[in-house]
Amino acid sequence: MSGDFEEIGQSVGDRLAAEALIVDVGAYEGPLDVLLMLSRTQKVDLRQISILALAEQYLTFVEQAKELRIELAADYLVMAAWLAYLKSRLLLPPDPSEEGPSGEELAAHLQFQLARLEAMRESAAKLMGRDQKGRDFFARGLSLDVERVRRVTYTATLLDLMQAYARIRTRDDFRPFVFDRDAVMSMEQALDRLRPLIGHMGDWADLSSYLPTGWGEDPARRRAATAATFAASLELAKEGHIDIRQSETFAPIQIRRKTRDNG
Amino acid sequence: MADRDEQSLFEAPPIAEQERMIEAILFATSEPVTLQDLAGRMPHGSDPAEALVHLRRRYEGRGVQVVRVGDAWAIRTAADLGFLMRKEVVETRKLSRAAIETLAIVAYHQPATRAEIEEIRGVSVSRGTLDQLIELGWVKIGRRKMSPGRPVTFVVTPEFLDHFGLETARDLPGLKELRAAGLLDSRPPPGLIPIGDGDGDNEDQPDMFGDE
Amino acid sequence: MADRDEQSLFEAPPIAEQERMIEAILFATSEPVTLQDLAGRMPHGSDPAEALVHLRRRYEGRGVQVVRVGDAWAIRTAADLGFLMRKEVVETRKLSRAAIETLAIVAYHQPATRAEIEEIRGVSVSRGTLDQLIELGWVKIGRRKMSPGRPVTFVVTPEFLDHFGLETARDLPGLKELRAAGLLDSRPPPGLIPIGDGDGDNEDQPDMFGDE
Repeated sequence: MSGDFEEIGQSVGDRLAAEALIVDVGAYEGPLDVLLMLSRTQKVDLRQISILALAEQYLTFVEQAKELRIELAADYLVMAAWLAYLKSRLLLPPDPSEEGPSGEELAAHLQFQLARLEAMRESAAKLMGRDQKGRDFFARGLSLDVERVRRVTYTATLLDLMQAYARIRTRDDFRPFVFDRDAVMSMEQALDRLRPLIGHMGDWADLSSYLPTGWGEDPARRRAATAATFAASLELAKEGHIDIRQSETFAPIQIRRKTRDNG
Repeated sequence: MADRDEQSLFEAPPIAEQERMIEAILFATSEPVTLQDLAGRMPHGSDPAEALVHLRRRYEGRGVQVVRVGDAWAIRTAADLGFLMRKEVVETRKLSRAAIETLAIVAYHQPATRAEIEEIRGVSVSRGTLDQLIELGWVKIGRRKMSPGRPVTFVVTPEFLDHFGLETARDLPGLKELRAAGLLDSRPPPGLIPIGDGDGDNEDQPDMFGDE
Repeated sequence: MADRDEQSLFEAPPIAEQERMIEAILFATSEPVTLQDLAGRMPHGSDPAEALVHLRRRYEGRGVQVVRVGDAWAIRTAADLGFLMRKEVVETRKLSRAAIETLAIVAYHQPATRAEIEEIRGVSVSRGTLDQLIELGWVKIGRRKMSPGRPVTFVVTPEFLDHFGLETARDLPGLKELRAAGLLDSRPPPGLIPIGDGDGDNEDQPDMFGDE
C-alpha cells in the first residue's frame, strides 16, 4: 500500500514537474529563454540565483524532452553540454593548472545574461505599454503638403556679356564676306510672321501656303523660308497654339490652329 | 428620441473638456467633421455646438482657425500665413544667347532702338527677349529717339550695373580690351581693316552715352 | 551667407507672431518639423526655439499638444483623448515577441550589431525580424562598428521616437536604472575572448556557449 502510494506520489510529482517544464519547446526562444523561465522558479534576484540548481533544472528539462521524444534543436543540446561542464567546474575544487575562466566567473556571466535578457523583456513591455501614435495619440489627419513654387532667376556674368558682344562684333566684321543674308530667314522672323496669323488659321492648310510673299520663287530663298517657317511651326505647336501633321513621308506638311477644347 | 432620457442619466463632461475633445477630433480627422459626427463621437450629453463656439473663440487670431466648411468644421491655416505653406524653389538658368547678345548691344550702344539692335545682331529681336530683360530689371525703356517715327530706346538700369559690378556702362571694356583679353578672334578678317586698330573701335559709342 | 548682414536689417516679426507661424506650420503637417526647417520657412531673424517654448506652454492641457521628437517638433492629440479617435485607428500588424525584443535591444543598446542582439537574446535573429522593424521605419542601419569585420549597427529612428511619444532616445523608460545596474554594459563572456578578438563582436556566432 505504502509502496503504491509512494509510487503514485512520485509519478504525480514527476508529472507536475514535467508539465511545469515541458510546455512546448516551440514556445521558447532558445536555451537562454528556457533558462530564464526555469530561473523564475527559484524566486530570487537573478543575480543571486543558484546556477548549480539552474543547471540541474535545465539538464532535467533536456532529459525529459528526450524521454518524450521531443527533438531539441542543437543549441539546446549545446547549452546542456555547457551547463554539465559548468556544473562539474562548480562542484570540483579548482584545478590550478587549468587555464581560462573559473566556474564562478562563468556562472556570474550567466547570471548577468539572464538579468540582462529579463531587463530587455521588461523594457520591451514598458515600451509597448507606452501611448502609441495611431492608437493613443494622433498626428494631423489632414496634411497640407507644402506647395512648391518654382522661381526662375537668370544669371549672366560680365564675361558672358563681353563674349556676346565680341561675338557680334566679330560677326559684323566678317559679314560681307560670309553671308548673303538675302536668302536667309531666321526662325524668329518666321515666328514673328506666323504668330499674328494663328488667329486667322482655319482648317488644315499646307505649310507652303504660309510662306511670305516674295520668298517662293528663288529656290534658295524658298528653301530658307520653308525651313524657317517649319521650325517656327514646330515651336508654335510646342507652345500649344497649333496642330501639325503629315500624312506620310515627304507628303505636304499641314498646320491648323489648335482647337480650344483640348488646350 | 427614445433613448434621450437614458442618455441624460450620464453626466456630460464639462464644456472645457468637450472643447478639448473637439480640438483633438478636428485635428486628427482628415475631413471636415459635422456637428452630428462630433456628437456621435463625444460622450453622451455633450453639446458640440456650444463647445465649438468656445473653441472657435480660443483660436481667434491664432495661426490656425476653426472654420466652417459647408455644414462641417475643420481647422485650417490662418489666411495671412498661407505664405508659410509655400516653399520657393529658386532655379538659376543661364540667359539665352539671344538675350545675352541683346543685352550686350543695349549695354554697349545705349540708348539703342529695337531697329538698331536688330541691325547689329543681324537678326530680328523677338519681343520676348526684350521683355525678359526688362522683367529681369536689367533693361528699361529710355527716351524716345529724335528720329522719324520717334522709336523708343532701351538703356541698361542701375540694377544691371550692380549685377555686373560696373560703376557706369562706360566701364564696359572696349573691343581693344576684349581682344587683349583673348575674347576676340585675333585672326584679322580677310581684306578688312583690322578691328581694334588702336582707338578706332569705339567711335560710335561715346556719343551714345553722351546725351544721357 | 553674403546677405546675412543685409537681412538682419529687417526686423524679425514679434515673438507672438512667430508663435502663430509655428502654430500654422506644425498644424499643417503630420510629420515632425525640425527647428532648422522652421527657421528656413519663417522670416529671417526669427527664433523658432523661443517661439516654441511659448507655443508649447499655450497648448498645455489642451486637446492637442506640442511635442518634441528628437530635434523636430510636432502637434499630437492628447493621449487621454485616444478613445475619441477610434475611427482614425489604423490597425497595425501585431509584432512578434522576437520583433518587440529586438526593437527594445536596438533602442537600449544602440548602436547595436546583429551579433550583440543575438548575444543578448541567446538566439539568432532571423532576417525577417530586422527587416520588419526597418520596414516599419523604427530601425535603420547606423554606422559600421570599428571592430574586426566592421559589422553594421542598428539604431532607432526619429519615427520610432514619434511613434512611442519619446522626446529623445534618452527618455526610454527605465534607461537610467538599467544603466546604473550595469545591464546595458557590453560584457564579453569570459573565456571567449580569443574568438571575438576581445570586443565581444563575434558575429556569426549566435551560440556563444558553443566553444567551451
